[in-house]
Amino acid sequence: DTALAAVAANFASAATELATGFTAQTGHEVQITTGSTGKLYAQITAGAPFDLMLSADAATPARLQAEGHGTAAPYAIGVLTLWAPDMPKDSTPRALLDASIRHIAIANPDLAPYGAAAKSALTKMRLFDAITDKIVMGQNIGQTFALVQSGAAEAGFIARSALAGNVTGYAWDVSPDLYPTIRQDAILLAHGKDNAAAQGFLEYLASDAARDVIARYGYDLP
Amino acid sequence: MLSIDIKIEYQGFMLQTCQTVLASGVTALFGRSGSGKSTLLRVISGLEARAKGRVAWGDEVWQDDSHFTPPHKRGIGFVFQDTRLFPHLTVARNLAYADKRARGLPGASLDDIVDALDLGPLMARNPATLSGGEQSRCAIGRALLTRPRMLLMDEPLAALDATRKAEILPYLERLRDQIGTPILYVSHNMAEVTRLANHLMLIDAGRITHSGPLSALLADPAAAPALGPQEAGAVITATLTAHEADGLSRLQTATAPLFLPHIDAPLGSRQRIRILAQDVILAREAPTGLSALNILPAVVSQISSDGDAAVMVQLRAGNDLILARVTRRSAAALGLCAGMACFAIVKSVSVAPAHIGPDHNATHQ
Amino acid sequence: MLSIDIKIEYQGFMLQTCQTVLASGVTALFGRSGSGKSTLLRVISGLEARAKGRVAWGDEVWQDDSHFTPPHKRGIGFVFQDTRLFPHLTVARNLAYADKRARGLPGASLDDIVDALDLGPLMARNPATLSGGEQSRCAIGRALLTRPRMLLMDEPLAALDATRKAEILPYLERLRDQIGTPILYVSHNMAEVTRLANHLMLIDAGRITHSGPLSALLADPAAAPALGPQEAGAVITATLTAHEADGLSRLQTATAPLFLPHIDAPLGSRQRIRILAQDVILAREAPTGLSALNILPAVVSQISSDGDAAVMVQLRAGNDLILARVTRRSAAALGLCAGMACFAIVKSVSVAPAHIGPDHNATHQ
Amino acid sequence: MTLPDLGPLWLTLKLAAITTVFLLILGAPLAWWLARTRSRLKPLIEALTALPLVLPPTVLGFYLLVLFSPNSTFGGFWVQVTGETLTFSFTGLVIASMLYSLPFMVQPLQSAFEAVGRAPLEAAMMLRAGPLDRFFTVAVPMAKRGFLTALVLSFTHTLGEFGVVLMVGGNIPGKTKVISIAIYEHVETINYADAHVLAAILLVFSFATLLMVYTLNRRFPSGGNT
Amino acid sequence: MTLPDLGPLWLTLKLAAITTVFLLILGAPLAWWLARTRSRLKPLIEALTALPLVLPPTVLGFYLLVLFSPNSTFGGFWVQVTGETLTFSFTGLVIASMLYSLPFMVQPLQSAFEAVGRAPLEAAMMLRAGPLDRFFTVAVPMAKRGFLTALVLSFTHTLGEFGVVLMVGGNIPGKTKVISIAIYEHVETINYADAHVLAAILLVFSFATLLMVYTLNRRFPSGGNT
Ligand SMILES: Nc1ncnc2c1ncn2[C@@H]1O[C@H](COP(=O)(O)OP(=O)(O)OP(=O)(O)O)[C@@H](O)[C@H]1O
Ligand SMILES: Nc1ncnc2c1ncn2[C@@H]1O[C@H](COP(=O)(O)OP(=O)(O)OP(=O)(O)O)[C@@H](O)[C@H]1O
Ligand code: MOO
Ligand SMILES: [Mg+2]
Ligand SMILES: [Mg+2]
Repeated sequence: DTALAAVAANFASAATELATGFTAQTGHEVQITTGSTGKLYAQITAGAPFDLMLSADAATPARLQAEGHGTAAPYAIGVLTLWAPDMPKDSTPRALLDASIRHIAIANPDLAPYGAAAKSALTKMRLFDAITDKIVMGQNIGQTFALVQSGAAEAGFIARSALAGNVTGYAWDVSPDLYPTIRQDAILLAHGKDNAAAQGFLEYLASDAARDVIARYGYDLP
Repeated sequence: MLSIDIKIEYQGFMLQTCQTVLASGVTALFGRSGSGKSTLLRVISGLEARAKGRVAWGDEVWQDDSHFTPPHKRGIGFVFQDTRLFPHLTVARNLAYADKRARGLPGASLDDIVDALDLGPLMARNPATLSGGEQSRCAIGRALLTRPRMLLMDEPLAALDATRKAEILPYLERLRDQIGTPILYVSHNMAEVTRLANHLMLIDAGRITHSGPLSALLADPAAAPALGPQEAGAVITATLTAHEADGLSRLQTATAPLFLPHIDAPLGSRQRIRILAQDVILAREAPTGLSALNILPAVVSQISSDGDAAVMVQLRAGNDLILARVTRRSAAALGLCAGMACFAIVKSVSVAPAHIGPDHNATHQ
Repeated sequence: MLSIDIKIEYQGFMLQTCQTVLASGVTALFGRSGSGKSTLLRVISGLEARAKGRVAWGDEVWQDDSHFTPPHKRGIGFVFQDTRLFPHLTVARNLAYADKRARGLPGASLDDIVDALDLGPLMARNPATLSGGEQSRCAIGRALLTRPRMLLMDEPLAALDATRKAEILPYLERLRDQIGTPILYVSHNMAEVTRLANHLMLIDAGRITHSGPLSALLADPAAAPALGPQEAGAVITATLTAHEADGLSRLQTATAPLFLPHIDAPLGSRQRIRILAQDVILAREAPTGLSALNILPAVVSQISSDGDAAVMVQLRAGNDLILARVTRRSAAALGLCAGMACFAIVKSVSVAPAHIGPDHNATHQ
Repeated sequence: MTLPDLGPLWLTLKLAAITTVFLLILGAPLAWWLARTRSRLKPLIEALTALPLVLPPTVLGFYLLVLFSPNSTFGGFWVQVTGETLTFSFTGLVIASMLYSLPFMVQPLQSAFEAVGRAPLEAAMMLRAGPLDRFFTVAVPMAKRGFLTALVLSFTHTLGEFGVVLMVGGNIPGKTKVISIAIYEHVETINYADAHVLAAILLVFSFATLLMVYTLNRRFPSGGNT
Repeated sequence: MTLPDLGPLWLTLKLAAITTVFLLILGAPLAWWLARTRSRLKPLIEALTALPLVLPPTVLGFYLLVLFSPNSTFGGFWVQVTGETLTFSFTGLVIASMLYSLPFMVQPLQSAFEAVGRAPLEAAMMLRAGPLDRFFTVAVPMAKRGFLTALVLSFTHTLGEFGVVLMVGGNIPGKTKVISIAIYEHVETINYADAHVLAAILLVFSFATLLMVYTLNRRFPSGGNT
């Protein structure tokens, strides 16, 4: 069988690798389509032929579940990282107050769980009010990464998954108690309820092989 | 053939034609600038949708209260005052545009027309690079190639020099005579008009003031003011009887021979000759020792005033009417009065070639 | 004033003017369609960037190898053959366009020009709604309002009827005489040309073939073929000596009086009169009993052939040269030869009003 | 470095080409009508024509998604008639792209048709050319530059746009995943190397095409009122 | 139902207006030059002018972000000269929007200028009008319809587009958060009611404006070669 998976943009690279492994193991195919979670939701509601969804949050799958799709289950936990490429490796979050940091990129808290997480962490660190004027927003975690990586923003809260190892400067995994857990849930959609590949892929996500890949991409595991 | 009964109004100008009928042959439309000549042509072609009334071509109603034949179905050829060559097509393709859409209709071939109007050297050119006169010639050729049932020409030769005109006029004459296409011809140039037209229509401020056979109107002293004093003059017909050794041609009028510079036409053909009123000298006795060869015995039929200093004298020479414009003083000195016999002296060469043409009323009827 | 030494080549056409000098006053540019008249005007104005050579206005070099004065700085007024009114402006604003950019320069006021060309009723109109002749008048007005140092006119009156022409010509004459603006005037109409111009320039296939004072060229039998047989004819000057009771005006030439229809000019003024070669009749003896009033004693100065059937006879009447075109047969019958005394008979009214005008060489020098 | 999947490029070209052609077929008559009508509806329709531009593409896409969805009257009707859904199908993409690029086709054409004016069309009438004939042999060639502008704007805009397409098409590989989405995706998923390669391919290809079009246009001018 | 925050609407109008005005100032001379030049560079520049359209807006935004960033030569230079960064500033938005909407300004204008032809400009020359004078008094009014098209396309396109703006502007409320982003956000967060209201406001406002523009254009035609 072939399944069409709607995958939140932040997980797209990992999902592609997982799909390859899955195909090697089972012979089933999984095609990946990516987009923001909100857009994917709108499309699913409009009858998109998606068989399963890997969301960037837990709320959307819950909503879908309530609307009669399958059962939501977590597949990864996002890790929020504060990154400032031009700061020394041994800086602290208070460096955000430094005048050399003119812009701090976060994902839009209204749109992306990483954004809400960043806002929460800043608030808890009592930095938020001091740096409100420095905040610039990406619509999702990919754009937020681009803002920092291009040098346009000197620092930003991004997904650890985006850094993928090649770190320069100061990178700090924000302590998990500073923000609500970024639980990313997967759900089998009504369109895929008879699709063996879709069901198989959801099961595969819980396998050890898959968990290795997910961890390698910078996520914590549920 | 064409009857027009139409009204169209612009701010400050109204064209109104009551029961105007255009005969076959060539009708010259003559009138001052702004008198409504172009508008009349546009109304006839159906280009003025605002015109109200009736236009009919024989039995075929082109326009009335309930019906409107669109311009492209009227079979009219139109030479616009501003030529309107297609700027995106070469001359050759402008001509082909008309030619292609008139396939199968009787009329001159593309080659004929290219020859007649000497368009050959211009074929590959873009209209924008043509001189004013060259554009006119192409526009004429293009209109002819639609093989129209009727041809409307709006000052088609105005941009041309006398020599070019002299080359093109014979072609229009052939069209008139051989194909019999009726032509409505707007011109400010009476020489062209008299050469081509057999009917004359005078228009003033949107109204047709005079309309009738050319020779009658030209010899009508009443129409002279409308034509302008320089243009008044009768048209007479004569038979070409001899080509003489010294290059003159001899024409026989109703009363006397006329000698004109060589006319390239077959002996026996009928020719129309325009004699401007101002070119005629009157004498009581047949003069001698004059370089003028043409002396026609005539009888004064009418004398009417023509401005302060001149009178217009209408003479009858056999069946022909001749107009002479002479000063009051001369008229008094000669004691001119209606019924008096006298001699009309016409300088042979004062009859311009453009004023001579085959008499189509004779050859084409 | 203006010297032109320029070459421009199109595919199949080359305009080349060697040491051509345009004098002040009005120069008529006369030539066949496609001979390069419009091109010459464009070269002078600087609109043809491809033209190579030199154009100079007095000491001011407009164009040579190293320098090029752009057209808008030459102070030239241009009446285009295709009028080129701005379609996005009303007539009033078309005129104002020129007027505004020539503020402070000497010349006629907007009101003067609107009056002279009778543009009042057209002021609020869009050019697209004007008749052909109305467009011409506006274009002339607009060019005049630039108060040019020199005026180039490309067949400005071709779309106008005789009456309109007769209204506009006096205005151009005033411009010539009172303001002294040099004019280069393209026309196919010799009547306009002779009335306005004091110089004549004949162009053929891109080359200036004749150039000189109008009266000399018109009386030059050698130039006659270039002008066309209908157009040849001398221009003589005469003094207006009397307005007679019967409406005629009396003009004194070098040798004899001429009687013409009333001329509206002050007594004593010098007038230029064109006598077409074809309107002159020759007689060996002074004729009597003729309606022609004007009989000038003259001496034959030259006889040249003019086509198969006619000869061109140049006569000297005092200081004036007169041309007469007579048939070979008449010439033979009269026994014409150089040096012979004879009489030139001119019908008074055959001198068209358009051929009479104040002699600006006398009034303006 | 391996070449990224070029499937989306062909799909994009197909979409842009089909959209542009259909838009031309639809837009040229509309522009022609607008250029010549004296109807009082004209400004209304002109304003409507420009309106698709005002909404953000994703948002327009969202509304189209709602409209096209089989749950809606229109979408349901479409499914009944054709047996296929408009959403997540190539057909749906074409319709959505057409709507979004409509102003780029209609407006330049209308302005070019207006510049042609009545005179040459009257001349064509008097040469026996009927309405369609006049349109194709006079109006279209004289408005050539307007067509060039309209085609270039419509085509490139369809090439580059992805908001509408993403929403309506659902980004399904081989079916509705066009190159703009692919590049977008690479950027969003921080796969910059692939994004650069694809963007470079798209740019070079487009530039070469545009350069050819404009060079040809220059070499074979169709007269024009100089 | 409460009215959503209208701040982004004013910001958007300001951005669209400023972008359009600057684009006009820059695009009109460029279009004029393109319409009249005989340079061999012409097709090259024409092709370049159309190129911004080819890239997806977000991707173009991404590259502009890289270009504008203070780390880049250009961005660094800008900071040195002006003391401000181009990124996350209104100035940066304007420049980015201008680049992205450039084709919509230049192409319709160029095609309108070409339709004017040489004849009326020659006439103006002979009425003592210098180059600038001719441009403003002849070329511009005769190309009026092209200006209308160019302005409407540029303005509405700037209203609606947000991909570029989002990347370069960083979506800062009150500073770079334009209305299109706001609507987009509502759609993304499944807050459809607010999205509908904002979209309706934008549509109604734009429609009213466009209708007025087109009605006025109809009522006061500037002659034109009928
Ligand atoms: N669309 C229009 N709106 C207003 N007036 C018009 C319109 N078209 C023509 N006219 C007027 O109608 C009159 C007749 O115009 P028309 O073009 O028929 O004249 P014409 O006899 O052909 O003159 P010309 O010899 O100068 O070409 C003119 O006074 C002209 O100004
Ligand atoms: N751009 C061009 N390319 C090629 N040939 C041209 C171009 N412009 C003019 N010509 C040719 O040059 C010649 C002279 O043209 P010009 O317009 O000067 O003639 P003209 O004397 O004004 O004629 P007319 O009395 O018919 O207006 C014509 O044969 C014309 O075809
Ligand atoms: O993957 Mo997201 O929903 O764009 O942050
Ligand atoms: Mg007319
Ligand atoms: Mg000319």
